[in-house]
Amino acid sequence: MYLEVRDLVVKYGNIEALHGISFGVERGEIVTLIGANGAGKTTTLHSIMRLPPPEAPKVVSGDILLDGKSLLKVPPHDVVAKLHMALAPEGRHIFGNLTVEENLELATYARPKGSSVKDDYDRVYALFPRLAERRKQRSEQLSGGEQQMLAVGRALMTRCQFLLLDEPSMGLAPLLMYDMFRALKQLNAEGMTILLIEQNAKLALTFAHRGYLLDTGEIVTSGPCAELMHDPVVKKAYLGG
Amino acid sequence: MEIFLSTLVQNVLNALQWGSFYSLIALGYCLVYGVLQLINFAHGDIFMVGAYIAYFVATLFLGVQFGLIPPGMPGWMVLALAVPLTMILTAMVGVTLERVAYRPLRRKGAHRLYVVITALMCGLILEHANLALLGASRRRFPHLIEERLWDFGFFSVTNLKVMVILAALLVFIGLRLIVTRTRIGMAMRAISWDRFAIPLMGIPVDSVIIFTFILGSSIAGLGGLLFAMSYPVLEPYMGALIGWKAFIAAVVGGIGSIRGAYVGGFLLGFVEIMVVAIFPSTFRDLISFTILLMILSYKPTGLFGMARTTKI
Amino acid sequence: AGCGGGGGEKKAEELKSIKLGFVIPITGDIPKVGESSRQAAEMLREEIAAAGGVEVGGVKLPVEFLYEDNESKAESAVSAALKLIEQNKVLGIIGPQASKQAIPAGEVANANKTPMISPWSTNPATTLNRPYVFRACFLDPFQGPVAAKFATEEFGATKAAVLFDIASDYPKGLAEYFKKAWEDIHGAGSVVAFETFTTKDQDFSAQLTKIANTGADVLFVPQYYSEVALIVPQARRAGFDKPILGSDSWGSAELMSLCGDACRGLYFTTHYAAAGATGATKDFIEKFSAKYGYVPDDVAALTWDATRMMLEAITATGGLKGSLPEMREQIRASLASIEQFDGITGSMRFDAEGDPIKCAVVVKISDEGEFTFFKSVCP
Amino acid sequence: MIQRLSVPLLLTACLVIAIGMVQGGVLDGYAQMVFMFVGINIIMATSLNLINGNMGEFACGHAGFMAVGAYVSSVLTVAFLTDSRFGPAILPESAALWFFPVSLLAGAAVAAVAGLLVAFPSFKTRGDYLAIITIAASYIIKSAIENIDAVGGARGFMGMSRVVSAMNSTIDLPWMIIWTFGSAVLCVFVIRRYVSSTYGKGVMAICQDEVAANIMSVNTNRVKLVTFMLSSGLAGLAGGLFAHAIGYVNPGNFTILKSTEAMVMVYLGGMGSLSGAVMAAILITFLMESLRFLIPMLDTALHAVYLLPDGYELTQVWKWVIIPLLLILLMMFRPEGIMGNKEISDVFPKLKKFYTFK
Amino acid sequence: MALLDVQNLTMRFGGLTAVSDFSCQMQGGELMGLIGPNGAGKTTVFNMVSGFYTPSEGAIVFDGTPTAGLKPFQVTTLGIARTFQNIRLWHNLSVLDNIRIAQHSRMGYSAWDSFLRTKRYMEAEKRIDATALELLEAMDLLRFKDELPKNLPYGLQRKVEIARAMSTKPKLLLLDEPAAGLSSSDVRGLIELVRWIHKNFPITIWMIEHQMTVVMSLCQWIKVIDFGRTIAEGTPEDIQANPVVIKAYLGDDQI
Ligand SMILES: Nc1ncnc2c1ncn2[C@@H]1O[C@H](COP(=O)(O)OP(=O)(O)OP(=O)(O)O)[C@@H](O)[C@H]1O
Ligand SMILES: Nc1ncnc2c1ncn2[C@@H]1O[C@H](COP(=O)(O)OP(=O)(O)OP(=O)(O)O)[C@@H](O)[C@H]1O
Ligand SMILES: [Mg+2]
Ligand SMILES: [Mg+2]
Repeated sequence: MYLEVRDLVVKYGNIEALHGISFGVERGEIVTLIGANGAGKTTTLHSIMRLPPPEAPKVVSGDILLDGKSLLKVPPHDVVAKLHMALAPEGRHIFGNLTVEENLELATYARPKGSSVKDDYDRVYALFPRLAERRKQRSEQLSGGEQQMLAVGRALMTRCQFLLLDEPSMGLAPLLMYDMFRALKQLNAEGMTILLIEQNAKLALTFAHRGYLLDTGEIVTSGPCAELMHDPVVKKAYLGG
Repeated sequence: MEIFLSTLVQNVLNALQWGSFYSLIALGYCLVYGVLQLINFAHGDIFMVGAYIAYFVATLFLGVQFGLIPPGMPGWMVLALAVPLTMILTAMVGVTLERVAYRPLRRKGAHRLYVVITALMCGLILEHANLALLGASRRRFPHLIEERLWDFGFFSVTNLKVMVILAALLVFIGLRLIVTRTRIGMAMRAISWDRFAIPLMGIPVDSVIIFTFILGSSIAGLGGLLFAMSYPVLEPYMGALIGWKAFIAAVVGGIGSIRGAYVGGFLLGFVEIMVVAIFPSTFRDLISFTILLMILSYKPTGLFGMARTTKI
Repeated sequence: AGCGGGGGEKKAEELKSIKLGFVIPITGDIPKVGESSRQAAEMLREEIAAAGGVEVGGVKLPVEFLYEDNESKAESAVSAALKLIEQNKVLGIIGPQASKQAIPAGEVANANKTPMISPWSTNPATTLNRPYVFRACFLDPFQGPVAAKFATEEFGATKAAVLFDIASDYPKGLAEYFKKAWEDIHGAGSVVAFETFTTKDQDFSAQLTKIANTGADVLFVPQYYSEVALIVPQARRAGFDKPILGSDSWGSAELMSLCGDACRGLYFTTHYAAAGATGATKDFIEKFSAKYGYVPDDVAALTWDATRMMLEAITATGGLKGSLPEMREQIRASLASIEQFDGITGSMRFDAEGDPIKCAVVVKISDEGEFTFFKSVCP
Repeated sequence: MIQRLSVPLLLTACLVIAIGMVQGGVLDGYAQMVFMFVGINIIMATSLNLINGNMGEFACGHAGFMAVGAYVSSVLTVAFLTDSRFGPAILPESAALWFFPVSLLAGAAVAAVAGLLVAFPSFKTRGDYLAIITIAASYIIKSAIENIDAVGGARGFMGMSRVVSAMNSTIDLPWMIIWTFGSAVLCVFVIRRYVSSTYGKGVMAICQDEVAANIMSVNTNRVKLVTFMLSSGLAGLAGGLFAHAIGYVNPGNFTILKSTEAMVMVYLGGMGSLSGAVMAAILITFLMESLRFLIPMLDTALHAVYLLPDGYELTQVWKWVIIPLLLILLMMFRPEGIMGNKEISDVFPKLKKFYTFK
Repeated sequence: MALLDVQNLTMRFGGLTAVSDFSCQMQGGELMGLIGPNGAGKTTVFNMVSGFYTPSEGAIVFDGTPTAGLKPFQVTTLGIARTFQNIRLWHNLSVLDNIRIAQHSRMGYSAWDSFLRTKRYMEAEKRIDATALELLEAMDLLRFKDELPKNLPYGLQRKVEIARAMSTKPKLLLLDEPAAGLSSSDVRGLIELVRWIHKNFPITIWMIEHQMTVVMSLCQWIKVIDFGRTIAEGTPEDIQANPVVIKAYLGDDQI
């Protein structure tokens, strides 16, 4: 297992948000977590990245392993800088007082400036031409969708091997959304591992290899997407079947 | 006419010197604010501590205190030693405050204004601890460089004035480069907007913050040293008022903007001096603060402050 | 008063010690004033203790001094005074020093019928219509003219400039009385510059540049020595090379250590001259310097005098009897009836308001930086 | 029934007891003064809380409005009731009884008008920029008073104590205690009513999202105007009481230090919590006074255990090291203030059964 | 007379033109959609209509009153309410208070009334409470009236925001991406809710949405804009078939 989550229990203050979930992601895989609002998907990702307090949820018990090594000891910025994981967070969290370009450059903080960075810019701008147009604009003024593009683009800039996406399609126009997913497929083919959270279950299940269904802090079903597609529970609740 | 002109030039020079001090302190405020949205009210007192540190360093090397070092070291050499030492030691004070007082609160997710109040309290502690430990007698800062007065016919400047003005300018340029050109500067700006996402960029938040405090406090230290040289009477409360004024200057310039802090400092200096020069000095505060109030009502985010346009 | 009523219980009591309260600015704008007062008082206490106490009605009683901080805030001064009066049941109060606190505190002391002596408050209002409140220093209305007269005679000056702190009432009052006196001598408009700043300012270049351009013959600076140490050098730098004249608030040894050479050769009016002093004054200064390592400033000297005055008055009662309020009344009476008190700041008598009538001394700062007696001016 | 009457009854009881204790000489002048300071600080804290707590602004110039109220009411009482620099008394002594409260209100009213100095800029300016405007405003007021020689300028203004004694001599009751108590209660009630009304809730809406508030039909400017005027008006009321309690005012009483005192109380109590502000005001006032007693004790104690060298005495200087230290520690333990943004009734829901506070 | 008459709106931000020459009319009672690629200018249009931005050019007339120069709260008082692309509830005020406050325009008492608890005040507050509770009841949010919005799941927050907009008693309701971030089940709920509102209130609804299921199943008429220009409009069927729209916006859902 590349990433392995072992019966993870997570609390916000004294509210328990995750009641011991376990799942894993293989190298080069695309895995998706689906579930209703408030199921605990974002919480799961935040626990994996272990963002600094007070925002971060508290991991009470259980363990998170990357290549068999526990993440719980590693400070979050090293998770990104040294272990090459990246998260495009829910709610975008772009740096509104920086320009689009600066936002992207910041994501390369841990790396020396150089040609590799240049390539990354090209890749992101190719994926989201709109950002190229807005390059010099203060990013707080971007439209909702543009901000979403920036959030995803920023995650890509970190040269990550493991990408975690929290509702990347939120607020994106259909056309662009499909383009983005195609691009992600491409990256995955090049060897990037992806853990995807997506409200649009149908889309997610067509996109990913395997899926987990999360409900109020518990994993109820899991399996290859092809199967989940036909799972009655999933059908009823999430595919509008 | 002649008189008037010379007075004017003289006052401009005075304003430049006085403004430089406001700027130096305002820059410190602005740095910390720009990163943490924290009005570090202790800054004025860190400035005071800086002055005292400078005093002890100077007297130590001049050999008039502690007797560790034999007298006779030339003033300029003492100064050359005092500048870096003062900056380092003052930086330590600033960082200590951050570590023991501010960070714990941040970790607990306290509202920023609680950190501001804590800063205020820290300021009080610095002042009165000084008062309690060193006693109420004021200290005289020794002469390090003998003052040279260059007379240009209808006006004159001292080498000290020039030194102060240059120092402020250099500090300003340096900071501006750091904040706008370097990645860490970019990170500093980013933190102020959204601390949550910083680690996601692989940036260690705390070390960036520490770096900020080192910068800010060491500048305060430098300011303290220069101030002590220009106004050589040290007392525990010397930082309080000038601190508040500098904060005002920073905000009028547009809080968070380096340029704003620098210009704001001089603006305040000019307003204060010129008002005295033109109007009866009795009305100084009345007039100068009215001017500031009007500036802010006219430009609600200060001179260079970026209006935070809410995009909905 | 706002806090009338209360007061000590009526039963007569045996007096075990003489308790005096000090309301002094230990923190706040002028901590040095508080420190000096305290040091002077402590020195006196130890002296008395060594002498076995103060003699009252045949018995020697130990003295007990209580120091309260007034943070140089009016409200704090009031509650401090009340605490001393009500809780500690002191016989009398020394202080507060600055008029800002002395006026309200005096109100309280008077309302609670407790004798109070302010060593340093020069504002007439402090003692006005207050039988229980006295002071040890002369008032602005006296010192102002003295300075004006001196400057006229000594420097033959006709045009004067004044620089003072408008937000602080001692300098403001003095400056205004000086202006008035000066214009009485030289006619209206003879005060060519009347410049101000506000407390805690450190840069006066603008004001001084202005003054230098008015061509005044003398500059009167009724400021605290710490400010003087900044003002005088800046004045010279601004190109003002005429004499600078000061007031009693210059009278601190620290002036020289702070101001350095710039202040040599200047004059100021005060209560006493340290250098060349004689008798009681001399050995007070020597003792003080020996104990605390610096020459006492006027606050110290005045506090010393005020306290001794209070104690002498107590002795003079020839034995305190009855309840606390009665004792306080007796002390007031004997204070009011003092004919002549020979303090180290000169000998003084008291007028109806409880203000001293004493001579002022003009001090010249010698080139060795000593405060030498120059001449003395009596009312 | 109990629910409706409990609070008024309790309050009147308190007042009666207090008066009784004063008349009986149980409460000496010092204690009375401390209680008056408590009352005054309660008014200052709660009124500032309206701006810094509920509206989430950062006003640091509250003392300025206090000064306005102090001077206006003092000048009125002194001019009308006593022979003063303004000429002979216009009203008889006995009039003090009714004229004093009137002058308090007058002071409050003028202070409220002075509040416009901040209110109007607040339409366009927010946050730390507004903070500066408040500071500027208070400096302007202070400096203006210093320049008015009719009220003594920097030398201060006095004569209020004669007004107070006039009241006492007419009917012998501790009038200052009564009025301070009354004003504090009034202040708390008014604020409580304001913030619990839909009108006043607009303030919280502005605090949390001004844009949304405006778009959701809240007339933000009007709400701000009213709130600032209310707050500064109450500060003026406090000022009037302060002036008469001490019997002397001086522009130097109303510096930024005074403002920060009020600020500290607000944040210690918890932003937006009325009961918190009240508690903090009481706590801090008592803390400040109690140190007069505690420090000497501490000194003897430390000497007893040889923690301090014999030569050294722990003086009042340490007061201002100890107080901030305590406050910092308090905030470490409760980073949201004593009460957070809750009220007592939220913390102890059971209490609701026994009282309504409206 | 048209309820909403928007004439040649143009919005420029420094260099870039977010909206150019946008016009549209609403008679009242419609349920209209506004779609377009990201950054096309949809939200900007809403911002101008709701009075948050003042258009660089063009005029907006609502119910016979030109809204030029009106402050947002005045526009809302006229009868235009909106929700936001990113939820903007007052997160530390209870749901009930959120609904109450949105009735400021119909409060009808002064600050003095609130200090003195006059009759006027009492009645007003009663009325406000009644309206609020009624609305919550009807939208089946009554259970959460004392909750803080920030503690509610995302789906409910969206719902509360709509309720808040409704409590201003609007004639025109603007919904900016109401379905964004909703899980499939919640999306279905939302569709029902909008239908219900449209049926039970005398109201016109105009919505921005990227989820075609929502737009196509709800809207009677759809406007498509790109780079601030109207590139197409028509019934859902036309739009889905329109090659321009497909090329610029819809794309083909192959991954
Ligand atoms: N900061 C927080 N404090 C307290 N509770 C929280 C916090 N964040 C989330 N929760 C609670 O934890 C649970 C899981 O929230 P989470 O955001 O992980 O759900 P989600 O699946 O991401 O929902 P969505 O699809 O809306 O993003 C929810 O019940 C939520 O109320
Ligand atoms: N205040 C502003 N300053 C500068 N540019 C702005 C501002 N507001 C919007 N823009 C620009 O105007 C364009 C339109 O923005 P708008 O938010 O209307 O897009 P949108 O149609 O809502 O897109 P989305 O579907 O992603 O929300 C965007 O490119 C944005 O960058
Ligand atoms: Mg989520
Ligand atoms: Mg939008």
